[in-house]
Amino acid sequence: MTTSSEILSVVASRELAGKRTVFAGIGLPTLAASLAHLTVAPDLEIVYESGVCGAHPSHLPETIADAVLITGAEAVLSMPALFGYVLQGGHIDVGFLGAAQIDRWGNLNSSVIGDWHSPKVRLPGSGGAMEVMANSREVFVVMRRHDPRSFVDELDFCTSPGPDRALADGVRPAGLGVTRVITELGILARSGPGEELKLVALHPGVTVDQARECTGWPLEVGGDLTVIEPPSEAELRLLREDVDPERVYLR
Amino acid sequence: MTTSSEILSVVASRELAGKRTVFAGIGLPTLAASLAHLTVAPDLEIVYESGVCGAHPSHLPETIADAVLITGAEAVLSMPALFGYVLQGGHIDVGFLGAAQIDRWGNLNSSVIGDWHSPKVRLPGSGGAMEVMANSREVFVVMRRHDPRSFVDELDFCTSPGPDRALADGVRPAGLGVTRVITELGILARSGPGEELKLVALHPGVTVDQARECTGWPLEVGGDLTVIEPPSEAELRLLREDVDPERVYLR
Amino acid sequence: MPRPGPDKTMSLRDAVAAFVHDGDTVALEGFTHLIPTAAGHEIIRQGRRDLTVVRMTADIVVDQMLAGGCVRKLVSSFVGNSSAGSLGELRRRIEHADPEPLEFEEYSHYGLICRYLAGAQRLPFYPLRSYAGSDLPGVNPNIRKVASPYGDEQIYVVPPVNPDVTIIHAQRADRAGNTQIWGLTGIQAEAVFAADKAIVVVEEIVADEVVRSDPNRTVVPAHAVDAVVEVPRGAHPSFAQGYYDRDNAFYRAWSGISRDKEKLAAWMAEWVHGTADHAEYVAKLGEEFWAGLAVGEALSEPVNYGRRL
Amino acid sequence: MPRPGPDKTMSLRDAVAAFVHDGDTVALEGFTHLIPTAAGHEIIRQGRRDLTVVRMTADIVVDQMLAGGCVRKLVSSFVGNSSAGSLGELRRRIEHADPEPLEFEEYSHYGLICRYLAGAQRLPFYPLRSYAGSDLPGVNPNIRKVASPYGDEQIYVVPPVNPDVTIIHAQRADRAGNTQIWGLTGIQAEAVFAADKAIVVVEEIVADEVVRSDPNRTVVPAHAVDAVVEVPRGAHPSFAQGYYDRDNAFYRAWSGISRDKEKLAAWMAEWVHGTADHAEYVAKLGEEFWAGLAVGEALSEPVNYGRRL
Repeated sequence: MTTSSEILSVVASRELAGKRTVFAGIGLPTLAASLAHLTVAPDLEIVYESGVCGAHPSHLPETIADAVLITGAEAVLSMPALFGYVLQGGHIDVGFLGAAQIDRWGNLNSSVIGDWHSPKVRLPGSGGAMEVMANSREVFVVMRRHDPRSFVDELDFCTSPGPDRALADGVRPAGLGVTRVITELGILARSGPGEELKLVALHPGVTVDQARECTGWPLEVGGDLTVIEPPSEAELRLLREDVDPERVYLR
Repeated sequence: MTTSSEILSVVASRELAGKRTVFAGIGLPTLAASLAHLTVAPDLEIVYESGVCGAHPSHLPETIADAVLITGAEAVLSMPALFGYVLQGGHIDVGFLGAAQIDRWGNLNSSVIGDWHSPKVRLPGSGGAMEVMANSREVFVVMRRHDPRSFVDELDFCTSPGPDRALADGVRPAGLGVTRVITELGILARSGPGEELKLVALHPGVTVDQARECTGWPLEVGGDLTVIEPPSEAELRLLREDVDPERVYLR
Repeated sequence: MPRPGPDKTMSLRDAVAAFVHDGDTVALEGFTHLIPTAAGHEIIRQGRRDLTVVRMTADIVVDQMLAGGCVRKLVSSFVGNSSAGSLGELRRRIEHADPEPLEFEEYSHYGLICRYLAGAQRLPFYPLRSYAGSDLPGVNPNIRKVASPYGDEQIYVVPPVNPDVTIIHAQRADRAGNTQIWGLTGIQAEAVFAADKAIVVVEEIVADEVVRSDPNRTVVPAHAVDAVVEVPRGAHPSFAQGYYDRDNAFYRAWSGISRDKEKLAAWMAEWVHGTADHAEYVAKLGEEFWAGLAVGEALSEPVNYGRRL
Repeated sequence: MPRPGPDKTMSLRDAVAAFVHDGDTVALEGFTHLIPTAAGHEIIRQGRRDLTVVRMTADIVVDQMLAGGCVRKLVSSFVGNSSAGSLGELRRRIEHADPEPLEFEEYSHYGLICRYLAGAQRLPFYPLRSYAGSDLPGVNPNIRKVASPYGDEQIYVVPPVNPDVTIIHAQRADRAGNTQIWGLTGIQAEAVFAADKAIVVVEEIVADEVVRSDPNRTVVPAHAVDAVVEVPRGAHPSFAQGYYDRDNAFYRAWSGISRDKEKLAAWMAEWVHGTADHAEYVAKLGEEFWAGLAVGEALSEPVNYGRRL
């Protein structure tokens, strides 16, 4: 049986075809990037927020700063070099982000549920998410849960703004913002500023109505709505045998 | 016989009493600092523009970037760290500078003789001199020749401005600017912004009139004009035997 | 000519007593790697109050300092227990002002990095391409905008941070304070240069010759350091590349410990207040425990710095 | 999982042909150490014209490129032959417009460093505490002022520089472009990150394992590099720490060579146009000459990166 983690990883990996650099956190994004490296993006390099470039880990890393990412890596950069030169300098093709809330323009909230000054839930905050959003050529979001609490009409707080909000604030954005949102139901997509996220693909058996019910804004459907090809034998074998043989993240 | 280089080095070394960090180029400034380290400033560290801190050279270095300064050094810093964190960050007690021209406020010209747009002589320019002036707690200038072509009423071009010019430009300076000018005739000094360089000491046998004739502005004499104590046996022995035994710079 | 630098070695107790005062702004840096935990615990033991703590990733050591009653204000860009869960005390302070409110000044990672960069360079502000359209400037008036003088562009800026004292952990230093780090070097150098005083805690103090055999490895030069303190295993539960691995089990356990006020108080009583110093904390964990975090050897190939013939 | 990076190795001829075009802005960096001389000579051999050359310390290689007729404009913070004298061709161009004028955009060292910092970080400007009261802003309108939004302070700023191509010399790199430098590292990383394309010339291309045994030694990561070129002794007359020493005699001789137009033309004809490539230039100098610049061994002590057991 194919798990939800496997499906999300495989679908995300396909979207990385031909990309060169990806900024990814540990978990589904690194699984997707590692699989893409073996399939559709042979030159893909994962850059980690900790400063590691070209890692060759002996074991599957548990954090973006795991010691096994450093030993044998091609380069380890300081924070000013990583955030200033690599990320803000425009060297990242695709940044992966997660969030507690996303809106139709791909703006993200990872700061608070409720009011910032007296929050119901205090979340971790930006970390480098704001920088990944502002500086990557495009951003992919992987959200396990697709429900109206996460896909909201209005964010409680905008931590990481997409290019539309940046423009409204008088700043020309460097990248396209969120272009792909990969969920348990399907894929939402937009090509850049001025566009809403639309439903462009569904997993087999999922209906448009289901996706709309699970989305907190009136979700539009793209003209070329497709059904997602299930993970192939080859993709699953690589993922299970080469990428995460101990099923640390494929749980 | 004591040479002019020996006298200037010894006199400059005495001014470094109790200092901790000095930014110095190769030649008289490093001789002075090395001698001071053996006499009046045991904790003195020379920081080089190239990025070397705590050098322990096997041979007398020929440039501020000499390979012998690097091997065995305590730290080698990148340019942004050296200029940004160490120098602009305010870690230098005394900066040594030279110049083609100096005026009564300690402003320096190392750019051009004549008009910048069509100079009679094109000099090397600022290098890091402007930064040394703007950021060191104080600046010492060693000038072999004391004559009206170098000690001018008005600079042809102000490369490295002292704090008075900075203030007039609306910027609060970090340091005192030039506080000591050590020449073949004596020592000019000022304690900081708002003050002119005054004659405060003469080498034995030099007169006030001589110093005035060799200075391109009406040179004032400090109330406590002293005669400089000639280099002692001990100072000369250290300089000749320990600091520059091959007399590379003591020519 | 040999020039032995001044000896700045001290005990951690003396260094904290000398350089960390009630009401100070204290930066503790180390991004996942080399977190100065031992120093945080010593600050708690000495009962410092009303501190402003600056730390990019406010994680377990910050939660412990909050529980120790040391902290009035937090300046940070990430408040969480890595990817392993929540910080119980921090969430109680922010969500319920329990037992008292916590002032929180929030940035993104690069925003706080730029504050250190401005601080280290004595700049009045530092520009960065973040914050445009974010709600953060609305809750943090320190995040402002400047117009570029080279066109019609606008850009956000942050002000410098200049801590009263910065504390970092490193693999090794000489007695004068020349500090060498390998693996992740993070923002340690800038945090030290931005500070008025700096304490460097190290796994080992080494002979001058060791440092001088590889001057490019020196991340912080001696003239920026005020105290050098040897505290082996002082970064636990984080790791020191080449010395010991990360205690992932403790990270996972922290959510459960800190969620419950009594459990947390008991943990603090046993492991911080109940130990005289970090050596006792290390001994209490036991050699069998440390064997589980031991790492093998992966040596760097030497490079030739050359010698004039 | 092993991931061999793409092979970016090229000959210097091919790299210059591919990435340096007439009219380009070309940064050549290396502060006394690791000056990319061989690349400068190849640009002359290929007859590039109307270049804007950016280089902090415009020294012998720049004087040679001027003599080669390659340069329309110079952006620099120091124009001189180290402490060993003058640059004859540069002075003729600036003082007498002979044989033609040279556009000169002048900065201080930190001013040009900050232009690279802004370029590497895609910032519209970078602030620094220099220039207040200097006559330089009066002759360089690119140096401007900004008011701090945190008080009444004003500060000078410089704009970014984004070269079409940056060329650096380094001790070693792997085939993918992970570049390692020890000794003086200067502004090389920032100059590469600021550029659209980057050529790294190295003393030796090494096995991936050599680079990976010490990732902190990597100053420029592969993703910022477009061409890797192996040219042993390619920094002469400057030096490569641990490989060969500086040719101080040549520095001292340059004033005399460049002061005299005919001598200079003869030198260029013999040593640049008269050699097919840098290997021929090196061979022409002769093994006896190189023995005089040889250096002995001073190896760094290895550090342990650790291995999970």
